[in-house]
Amino acid sequence: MSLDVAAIRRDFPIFAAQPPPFHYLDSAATAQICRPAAEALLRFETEARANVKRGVYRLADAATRAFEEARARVARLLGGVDPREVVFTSGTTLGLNLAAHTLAPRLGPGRRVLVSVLEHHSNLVPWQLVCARTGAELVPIPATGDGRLDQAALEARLDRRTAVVAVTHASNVTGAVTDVARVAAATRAVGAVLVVDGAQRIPHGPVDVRALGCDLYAFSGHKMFGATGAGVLWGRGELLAELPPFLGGGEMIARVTFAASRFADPPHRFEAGTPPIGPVLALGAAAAWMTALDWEAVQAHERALTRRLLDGLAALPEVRVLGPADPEARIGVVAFTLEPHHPHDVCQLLDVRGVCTRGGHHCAQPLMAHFGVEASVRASLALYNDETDVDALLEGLAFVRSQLG
Amino acid sequence: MSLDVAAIRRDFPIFAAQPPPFHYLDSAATAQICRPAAEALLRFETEARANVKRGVYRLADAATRAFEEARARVARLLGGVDPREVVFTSGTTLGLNLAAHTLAPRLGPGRRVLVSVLEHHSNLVPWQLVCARTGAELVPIPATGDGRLDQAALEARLDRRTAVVAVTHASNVTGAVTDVARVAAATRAVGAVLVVDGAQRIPHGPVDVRALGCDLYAFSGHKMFGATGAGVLWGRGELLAELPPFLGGGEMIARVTFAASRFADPPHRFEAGTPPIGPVLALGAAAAWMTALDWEAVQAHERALTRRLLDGLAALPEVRVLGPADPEARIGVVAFTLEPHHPHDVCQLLDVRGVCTRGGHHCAQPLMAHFGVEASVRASLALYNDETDVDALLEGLAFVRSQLG
Amino acid sequence: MSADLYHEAILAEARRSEGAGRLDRPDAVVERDNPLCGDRIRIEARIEEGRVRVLRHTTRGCLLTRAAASLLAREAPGRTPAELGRLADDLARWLAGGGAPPAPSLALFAPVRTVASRHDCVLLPFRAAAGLATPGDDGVPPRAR
Amino acid sequence: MSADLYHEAILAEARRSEGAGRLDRPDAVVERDNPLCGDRIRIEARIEEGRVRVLRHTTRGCLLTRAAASLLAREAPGRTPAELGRLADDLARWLAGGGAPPAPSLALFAPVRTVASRHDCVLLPFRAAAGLATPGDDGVPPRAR
Ligand SMILES: Cc1ncc(COP(=O)(O)O)c(C=O)c1O
Ligand SMILES: Cc1ncc(COP(=O)(O)O)c(C=O)c1O
Repeated sequence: MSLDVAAIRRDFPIFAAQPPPFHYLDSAATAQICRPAAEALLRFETEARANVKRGVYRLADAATRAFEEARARVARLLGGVDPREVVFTSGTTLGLNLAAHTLAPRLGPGRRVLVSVLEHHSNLVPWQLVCARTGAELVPIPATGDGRLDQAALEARLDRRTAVVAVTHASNVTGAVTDVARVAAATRAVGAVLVVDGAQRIPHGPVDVRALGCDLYAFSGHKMFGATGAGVLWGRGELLAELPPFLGGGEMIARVTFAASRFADPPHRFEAGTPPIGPVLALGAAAAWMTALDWEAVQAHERALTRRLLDGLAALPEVRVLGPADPEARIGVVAFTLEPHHPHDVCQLLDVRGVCTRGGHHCAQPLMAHFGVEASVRASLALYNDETDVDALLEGLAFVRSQLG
Repeated sequence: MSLDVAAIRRDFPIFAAQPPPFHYLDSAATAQICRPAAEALLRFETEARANVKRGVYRLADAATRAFEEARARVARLLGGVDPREVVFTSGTTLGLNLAAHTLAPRLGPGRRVLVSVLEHHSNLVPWQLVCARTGAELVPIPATGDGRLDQAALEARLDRRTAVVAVTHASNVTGAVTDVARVAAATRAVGAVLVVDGAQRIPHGPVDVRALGCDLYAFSGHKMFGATGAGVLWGRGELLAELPPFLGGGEMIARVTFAASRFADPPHRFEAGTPPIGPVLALGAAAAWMTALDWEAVQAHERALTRRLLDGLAALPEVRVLGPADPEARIGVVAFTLEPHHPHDVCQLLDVRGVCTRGGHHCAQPLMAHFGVEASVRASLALYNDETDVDALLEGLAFVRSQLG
Repeated sequence: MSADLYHEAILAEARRSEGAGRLDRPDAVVERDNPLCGDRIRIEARIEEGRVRVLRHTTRGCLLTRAAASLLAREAPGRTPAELGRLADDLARWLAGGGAPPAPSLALFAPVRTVASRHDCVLLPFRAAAGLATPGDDGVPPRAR
Repeated sequence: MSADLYHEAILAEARRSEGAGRLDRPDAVVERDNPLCGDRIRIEARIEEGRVRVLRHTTRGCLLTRAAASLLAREAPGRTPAELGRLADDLARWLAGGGAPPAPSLALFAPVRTVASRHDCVLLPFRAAAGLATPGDDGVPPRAR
């Protein structure tokens, strides 16, 4: 069954709001919000707002119930896990920092953290900071020439000194999808904890985190058709139960005195302060919306678009694609350079044609260094894109060359 | 000039949405959102969404400009400070944790952190955690019998060992407003850093942070008529420049390699990852809306309501108010007990009358212990409340007694 | 509506406060808080052949918690702590909307089902009793203290 | 619209790349990044009596940064690093919407004013030049590294 893209697009208010031409190819930076998420957000903020977890009056009680229902919806998107394993955060970055800080007690001199060179800065800098603080060693896992995780190199580096392995499920530059199950098996064999950055993978379909075998899995609502301001850190219950708190504040305690505080059970232990309630409800609505889709059709559609894009770029001799050539091994996040032009100049001129792309290092400077470039242009596809978007980009590149010579 | 409360109420969509009777007296937990904030949020999320700080296409450029305009608006609300001193966070709790973590290098054995017993857990637990980690000593600053900061006791405890003083600008239980300028002078005299929790004070009018003389000032958007999910940590520029980063990730770096990372200047150094863009724009819109109000009239209105509430409660022999009796010394956050009833039972029955109040320890267990109670009922006023709200509460208490005997 | 919560049977059960007090040399003791409000229950039990024989409680709490503690004191004798744990789980499930009340006496909490934020008030005594299996346990993992 | 950014004068200035290269024994050197894209400029200067005499730059950047570096090389001689800092501030202010271009040659950046995200591209060379006062400074406070 093929995907009814027009129907999907009707679920996204932006396409009615933005005058054509509007070719949004920057979903890896932030995806657009789907209508159910926008409605949940607006309804809560303007018509039904109350703080959660504390109030007993009807409005507060309803807010708490809606908040916990959002947790249950996310749990379903993640393969039907226990909702108590779903920790709400303000985004992937906070989730990964939470992971690094709460795993810090397991680090120290002689211990190692393995981080792939594919990582977004959000899954590298927190480990750098925590290694600097604890004296643990930060070990890079190299990438292959076409920008995938080098599995063999990872396995060669894994030994009993390894406390943590941190990898991305899908690269925000090369689009490469990591075989997390294989990484998980190797990680488990040495008794280390596997932290996965799911920010780019989750917008492309539900993820069964238990089947993957990882320990912690982070992602952002705004990249999966929810609102800005909320994200998720999923954690294996057995691990979460052992982790100390990260942020201190309201809602994460069992009892506080000046002498000592006792902390609540997960997930509340990790949810200090008033959560981003509206954005969490939007995330829950987006998760439910996603869960109801026919993902075989969506993925076939995205794969076809990715192939069209890769084929079109391959026909341009000035273009160098950073990432795997095979659309089966990747998501539709496609970074490339257009010699001899600077990515910012390319993006700026693409915008003249209504084509929204991103230029820069994409918060992945080590990976840029791996490819020997400082920056690149990135076009990233989501389920609401269609052929006209891809073709507008390809025609746009011809326009750029006509302008810049 | 007296305040046109009906006009204010029209600026809050909730009052049209909720069927009467609806007496919202829980603004200290979360205030309602004003229309400009809701509109800024919705417009961004549904019609103009793009990530900030990175994109060059028009939509992204407009998002970045709106984001920085929100920063400028907050800077104006804070007495016209330099916008680069405004750090966006996900809320007060994150802001105070940021303060604790980035000041941690100044702590250690022999160093002291003075924290008042009035503090919300958000301004206590982070200091507990960081003291436990660094070996610094956590020293309580006691409260007076009527729940104000004991200034003399604070001054007696201040000496050269003191690295940090953390106090609330207004208590979320007693409503007492702290004389921060006096605390600041004493703190400065010993070379310590003054961290102020402004969460409860800021909804009651603009704050000139430079005039207060504090070093760091935290608050939440959702308590000042913005959306859930965003907050502010203001910091003196000279101090921010010296502080190390807290969260690692995108947007807070100057350059990243595996060997080492260099960090961006403030405020970006402290804003890792995609910020809660929609909630930040709502916060900015709320700040602008607040800045335009006649605060003399608003404060006179709030004071009159507070007096009416305190007088009404004083007439009930079963009621014990926790906090100063003088409406000039406090904001309209009024916690009380109704003997012999449990606060949750009281709140639940008040809800039957459409009166929304909060029962519990209000995330201030040390202060509850100071008063010798476990929990209390709290009614908290904002500028959109009027006499009918106060009277409904007072009548509601009679109803509670009729039900529970 | 939420006035229904305070119907006569609940008020009466809270007032009755069956099992209030302490034991002389209890076989097991457990204390547990409701983090929402600082409410606290202390449960002491005499246990024979793995089964609760007598249960006493000291309860600081709202009417719902006090009624629940009173009912717990009546329901506990003859059950093992593990069975009380299952009773707590069944009670939680029923309050959240599923199935039938796990014991006839607990049916009086039916109006609480619509008020999610009060479920913990009802559950506190039962969850605490489940902890009798591991004396001293207050439900917080040691490393997280 | 944003095609205006790439009008002939900017393209020509970027191509001209006045002052590209290095100096033999510079009196001051500064390097600075654009964190957005990893662009980098290295500036070397001969300074006499506090004033820049010759300025050379090695610029890896977009057309706007390269045009700005070229203009900097033309504007710098005769100014002190502090004056260049003020020039950078004035340029930033003008780009953000206030006043007149701080030097006639810089007027060619007028179309950039509507594209806030590119202001840093134009400012990078000027901000870097301001750092000539404190050789080695790359604008990041030492404690924060
Ligand atoms: C005085 C005070 N400080 C801090 C907080 C925490 O704010 P938030 O929950 O928005 O992080 C609150 C609100 O709950 C408060 O009242
Ligand atoms: C792979 C990856 N990880 C982490 C992040 C950070 O997500 P956020 O900025 O929402 O915290 C991003 C997005 O920028 C990403 O692409």
